[in-house]
Amino acid sequence: MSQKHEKLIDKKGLRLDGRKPEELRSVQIEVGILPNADGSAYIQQGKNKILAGVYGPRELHPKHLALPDRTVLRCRYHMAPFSVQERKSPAPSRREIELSKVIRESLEPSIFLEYYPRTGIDLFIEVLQADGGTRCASITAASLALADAGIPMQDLVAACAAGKIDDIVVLDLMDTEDKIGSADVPVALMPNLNAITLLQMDGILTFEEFEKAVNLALEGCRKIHAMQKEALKTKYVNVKEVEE
Amino acid sequence: MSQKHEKLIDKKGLRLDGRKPEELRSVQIEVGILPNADGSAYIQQGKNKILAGVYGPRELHPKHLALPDRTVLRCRYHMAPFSVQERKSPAPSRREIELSKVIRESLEPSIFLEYYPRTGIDLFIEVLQADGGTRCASITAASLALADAGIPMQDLVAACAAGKIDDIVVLDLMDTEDKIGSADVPVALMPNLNAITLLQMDGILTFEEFEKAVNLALEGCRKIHAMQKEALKTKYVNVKEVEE
Amino acid sequence: MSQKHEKLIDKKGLRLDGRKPEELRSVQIEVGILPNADGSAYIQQGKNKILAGVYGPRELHPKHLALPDRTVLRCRYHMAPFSVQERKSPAPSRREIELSKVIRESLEPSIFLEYYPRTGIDLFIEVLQADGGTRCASITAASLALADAGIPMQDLVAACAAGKIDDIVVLDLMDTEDKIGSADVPVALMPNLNAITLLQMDGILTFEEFEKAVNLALEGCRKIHAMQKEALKTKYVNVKEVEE
Amino acid sequence: MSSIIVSLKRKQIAEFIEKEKRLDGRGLLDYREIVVEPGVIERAEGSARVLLGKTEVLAGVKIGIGKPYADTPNEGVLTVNAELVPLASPTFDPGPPKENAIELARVVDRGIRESKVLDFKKLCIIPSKKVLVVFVDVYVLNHDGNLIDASALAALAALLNTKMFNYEVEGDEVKIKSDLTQLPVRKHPIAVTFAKIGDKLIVDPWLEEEQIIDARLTVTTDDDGNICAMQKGGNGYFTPKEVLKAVKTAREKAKEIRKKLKW
Amino acid sequence: MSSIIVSLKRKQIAEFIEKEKRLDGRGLLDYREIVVEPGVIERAEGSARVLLGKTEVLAGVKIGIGKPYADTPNEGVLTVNAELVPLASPTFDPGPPKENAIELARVVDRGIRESKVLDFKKLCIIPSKKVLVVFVDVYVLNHDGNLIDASALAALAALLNTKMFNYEVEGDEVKIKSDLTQLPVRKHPIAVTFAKIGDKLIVDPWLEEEQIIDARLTVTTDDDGNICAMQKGGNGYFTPKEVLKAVKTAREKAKEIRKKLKW
Amino acid sequence: MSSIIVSLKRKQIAEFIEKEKRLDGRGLLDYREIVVEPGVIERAEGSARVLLGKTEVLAGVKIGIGKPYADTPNEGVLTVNAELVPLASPTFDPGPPKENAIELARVVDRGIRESKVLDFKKLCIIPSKKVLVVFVDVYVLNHDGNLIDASALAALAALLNTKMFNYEVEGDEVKIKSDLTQLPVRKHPIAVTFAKIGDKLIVDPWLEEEQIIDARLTVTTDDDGNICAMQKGGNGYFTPKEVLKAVKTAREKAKEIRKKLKW
Repeated sequence: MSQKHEKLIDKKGLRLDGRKPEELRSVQIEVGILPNADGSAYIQQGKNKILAGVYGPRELHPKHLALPDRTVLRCRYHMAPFSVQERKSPAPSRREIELSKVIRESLEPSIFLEYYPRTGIDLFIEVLQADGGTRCASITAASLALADAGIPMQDLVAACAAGKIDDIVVLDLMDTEDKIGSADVPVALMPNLNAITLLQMDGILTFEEFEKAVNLALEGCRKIHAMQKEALKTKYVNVKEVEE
Repeated sequence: MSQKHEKLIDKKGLRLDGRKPEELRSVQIEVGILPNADGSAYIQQGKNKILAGVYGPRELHPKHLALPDRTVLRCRYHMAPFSVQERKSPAPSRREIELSKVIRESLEPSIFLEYYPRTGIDLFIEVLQADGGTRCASITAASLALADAGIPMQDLVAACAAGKIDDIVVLDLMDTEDKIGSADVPVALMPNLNAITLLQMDGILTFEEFEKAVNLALEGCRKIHAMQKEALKTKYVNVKEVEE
Repeated sequence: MSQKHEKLIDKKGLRLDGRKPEELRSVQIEVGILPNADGSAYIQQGKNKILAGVYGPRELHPKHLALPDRTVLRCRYHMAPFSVQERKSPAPSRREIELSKVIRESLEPSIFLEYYPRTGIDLFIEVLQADGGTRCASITAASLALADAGIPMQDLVAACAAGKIDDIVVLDLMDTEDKIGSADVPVALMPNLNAITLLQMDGILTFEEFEKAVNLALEGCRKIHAMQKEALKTKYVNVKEVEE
Repeated sequence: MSSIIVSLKRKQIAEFIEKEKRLDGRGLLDYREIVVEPGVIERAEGSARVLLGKTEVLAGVKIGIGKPYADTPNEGVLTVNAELVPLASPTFDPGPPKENAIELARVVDRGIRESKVLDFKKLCIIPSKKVLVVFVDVYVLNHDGNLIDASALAALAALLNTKMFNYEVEGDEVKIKSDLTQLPVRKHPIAVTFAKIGDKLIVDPWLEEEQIIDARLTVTTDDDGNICAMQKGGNGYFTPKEVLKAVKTAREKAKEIRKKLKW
Repeated sequence: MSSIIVSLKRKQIAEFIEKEKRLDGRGLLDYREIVVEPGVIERAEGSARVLLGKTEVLAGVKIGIGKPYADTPNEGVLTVNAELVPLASPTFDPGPPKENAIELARVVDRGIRESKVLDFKKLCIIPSKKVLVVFVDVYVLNHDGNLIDASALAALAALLNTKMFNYEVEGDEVKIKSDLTQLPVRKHPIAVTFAKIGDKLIVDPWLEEEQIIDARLTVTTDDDGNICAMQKGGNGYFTPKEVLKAVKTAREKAKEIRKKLKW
Repeated sequence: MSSIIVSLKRKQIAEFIEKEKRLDGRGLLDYREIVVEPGVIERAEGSARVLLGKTEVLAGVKIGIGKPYADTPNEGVLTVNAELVPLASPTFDPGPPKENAIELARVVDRGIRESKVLDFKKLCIIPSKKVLVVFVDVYVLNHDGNLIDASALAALAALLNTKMFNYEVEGDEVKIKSDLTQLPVRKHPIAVTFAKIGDKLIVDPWLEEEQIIDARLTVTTDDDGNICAMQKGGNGYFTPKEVLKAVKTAREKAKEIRKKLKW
């Protein structure tokens, strides 16, 4: 993160988009929107627009990757070429490969992997528009897509970042704050187990700032978790209504 | 196609190489010229020089591509680095990948694919020199190579393009005409079945021009079909003479 | 090799690093230094620093590469990005692919390949610092790594180059001599069988110069062969001492 | 799909079509419902989402500055790329575009290029040195058949939705200005795809039909009813008569579809 | 490894760790012996070899001249690459870096970048045109666990060992001078990796432990005890309390390890 | 080939060769019939087709303008590429060149480069900026053994057949002129390949022989009988005596083959 001297918080203590430091961006979630996928979810968080789709559990190709005692979760986090300012090549970047890994590892603790030995679950995440915090929003959507596919899980995984801008610890950084700010701490949480399944950090934070940031991010995760459950319920109720 | 203002047809109605609008370029065809391939053919059409070789029906690698009820035809259309004005990288371009597909699909209707289940036929086309209309000349040669390999077929596939230059519909565009002209309509035909197996078009044509172009191209295909049969006969007769 | 006019041999007949024409660079060899590999060796020859590691005989992946009557030796010669003046991309270059092949073929004659049918031996060579003659030093180290892995062999393969600089035939060219000199003849030898298993040459040599260069290189190989045996003995004796 | 299921399905669909009916209730020459939604990706210079029944395609336009091709030093560059995004179908794999995606991109590209939608000369900044590069990325989000028509329509709608930066040239430097201008789009080529089942032609085949058809033919026509691109696919064939009938029908269908581009 | 062996090993190691012991005799928060050897590759601008028990990592620094990124025209470029060299482990394959190597490189990169080890502004030669490019190549030569800590330490030691060429700028040309100058390194970020086994945290897991752990957490802290990078890995989780405990411990461990960089 | 067939064939060929005979009737040191046909690809700057028995190789030369290598700013660039075109043999696969093709290209390249066929200094246009790039593409059309000798001969013949454009330099711009000039070729290096079967050396092994030989040795010599490139291949070996005998024979054979280049 480069530190340019631009004001990210105004005199009233509000951020560039009018939010208070501890406020989430507006979040819309929809579950089950892709007809072909076994499970899917769409999230808008600020200007982030992200689609997650799940296929499986199904036979794994190539077969030698299958495991005798558990299913194999594969995850691809991918950005559309038009999702960012400068057109991005569709070939996966090193960043996308790393994020695919940490997202997968943030979701694995939530899944009863041993229920489907010798199979695979493919999770595909497409960032259609990026606005900072895409890995967290991706996890939030992906966990719902897994649930929508009927994969048995301990809890939904909700994710949210906190960070530091203009010397203040704030929640849910948007793109400009992420780029100009001085630290970013993305966190994923299974609230029922108080289990942190993703934790990364870059920038510079004192111990006290870090503690504050983590706690703020966890709070954000819990709010998003509530929205996840709401989105699932909406789909479930709608389906029931349609069926009745 | 870019429209530069250069004359492609002179006052006598003749084209840059002296042809009349409805005239084919000179065509030479030889069958069975590659010692190792199971079947092969070589075509010169104008300055096009194209070699087609067939291996198969044979075991498919990798095996999981094999089909229980038919053979799998694979086709690679490839241009030699020295075949065009600026040296071409030998890695397959997107154009080469598309042409490999449409050439394959122009030949599949002619083959009794179900005769050889669980096998594969590999068709390799090498453009040694390109002068416009390489996809059509490739199909003409490839169909002969398949016949030379003894693959049972409904009919030979003959191909030829028509197009529009200087507002006139003409047959068998050469490179300059293709680049400067205003439309190109490559067509492949099995004359016995009156079956069009390749049809592409780019440029701008009215319905009437298009109809004229297709009919002209079909006429060209029929002429080329006659040459194909002649070339096969030549080889067959020569072989018989040698054997006697 | 480009011929720039720089003096490589001074008035006393000594080379840039003080060596006489027929003198080897200083060589240090260590066997068995990689804990994980089944066999390994490290060589310093002048400023060359090269590591060779062997895994196998072991099951081959992919399996279809396995042979019913012999083991398959695979070899990767690779240069570290920081081993040369300008940073080298870690992707294998055409030069590295060729050297991997000729190194493999220089070692195969020494191995009783038929002892381990359906298996594979993987030989990995990493040039950590390059100073001319890396292929020869790699062979010297690789042969020891194979021996250290307990692969049964007819003889150790020792390698050394000779070449021509300032019109004089010299032994064991270092980087500058290789680049400015006028010929390089790398040779690998199994001394017990008087068998040349690697021979390449580039530059320009008369027949007499070539004969002299080969003989000089063979002499170098024999000296290096003695050092190889010494290095093996050192390890063996040390191990025995430790065990007692 | 196993070959037995394919042949059963083939039989069923063919019987329906013999009676001029389709499994989903459409007539042979009816399109599924078409929805065009422009401007869905604010960060792109232009974008549009197209629904063709359950087939969903998103197209995004980005504009950059690059070098012209050596043989057209005075013209901007158009690059069309298509991704068969793996969440769109159980049959799509991640990885570099394979022949289906490449053919799709090239057919969409030719429809735009040959009909002269863009005036490439106007996209030149400094001849031989700097030109505008128009990237059209076609993103298939759900595959329920007839990707070509949906993709061509999404690409065109995205171009119609495109606002590009203005710029000034100072010597060899290009200064981007903050105001935007509409990308000039001169034509509205529409791709209409036919499938042949037995001796019948249908338009807009959906997935179930695509799996059993013999051949398809895409005809792209412009506002004046001229033909500007065609592409035959599949391992079957068409008779000359069928081709001409398809071209005539394509011009009619294109007129209907073109109306979806008014917003 | 077969799943039966894994679960037996898991049981054995977990039982030991329950008693605050480890198979190799260390305490839970003890590192293996650390050896840092700078300057092992004379041809590189900087280099260092790190031994962490039997884990061996070599890092080399090369400095070149290249173009800056468009969004930071006044800053030099840092490129960190990691190779899991196939001779280092029977589980490493030749071929382009896969996700483990890429994650390793990016974690090492962030530790250096975020702690502001280098002043990128000072690596600019001609804004927007020419900057210094610092390549750090991490080469894993033997894998016995905890590659992140060993690699981060080797990379930092190599940077501390780096001497770069001086240069003069004449117009748009850069003239390399023959004398060398120390690459200025401002901070000493140290990565400390924890593993969770059952409800215990251990530091510096070795290979046997890594194969059975639930999750790992790397905490990188700078000379002032500030946190500058973190990375959770593995398919398990940490509680918030464990995270805070790990961060505190990391700062202590980092102080010890940082002493190895004095030579 | 199955190992049983190989060993039977090996036995048969070895018995023949023991009696100084070969399956195709040649003597041990006889080449197959050689045909060199220059100028077969009019569109290339130079080209030649070589038949060596049933082995057929086409070489094409293209000349472009590019950048020199940093360490030879005053010299043009030679790039030799070889394609084992899949129609040439059932054992060739499509895809990027593998080790056999790469070795072939590099041996052909060294033969040309080391014997100083081209004066690279004369191929420099503007030092450090623009030089001529000579692409030699070797295209194997039928593989019946001894690709190296056929390819080296085809590459040399194509260079002898090459006519390149003239040009003028104005400032930093290069203007291509319409007239052509012969590419100056100074030497005629000829590759002669030996195979070892048992304790016999043969030249120009054909496919059946290649499949069972122990080792091969290619010796490239120039017009003056100097040696300019060598390459041993295969998993067998040569004695020093065999090597010297091969070199002597290669010089004789090269003289014969060189005559095929007069046209």
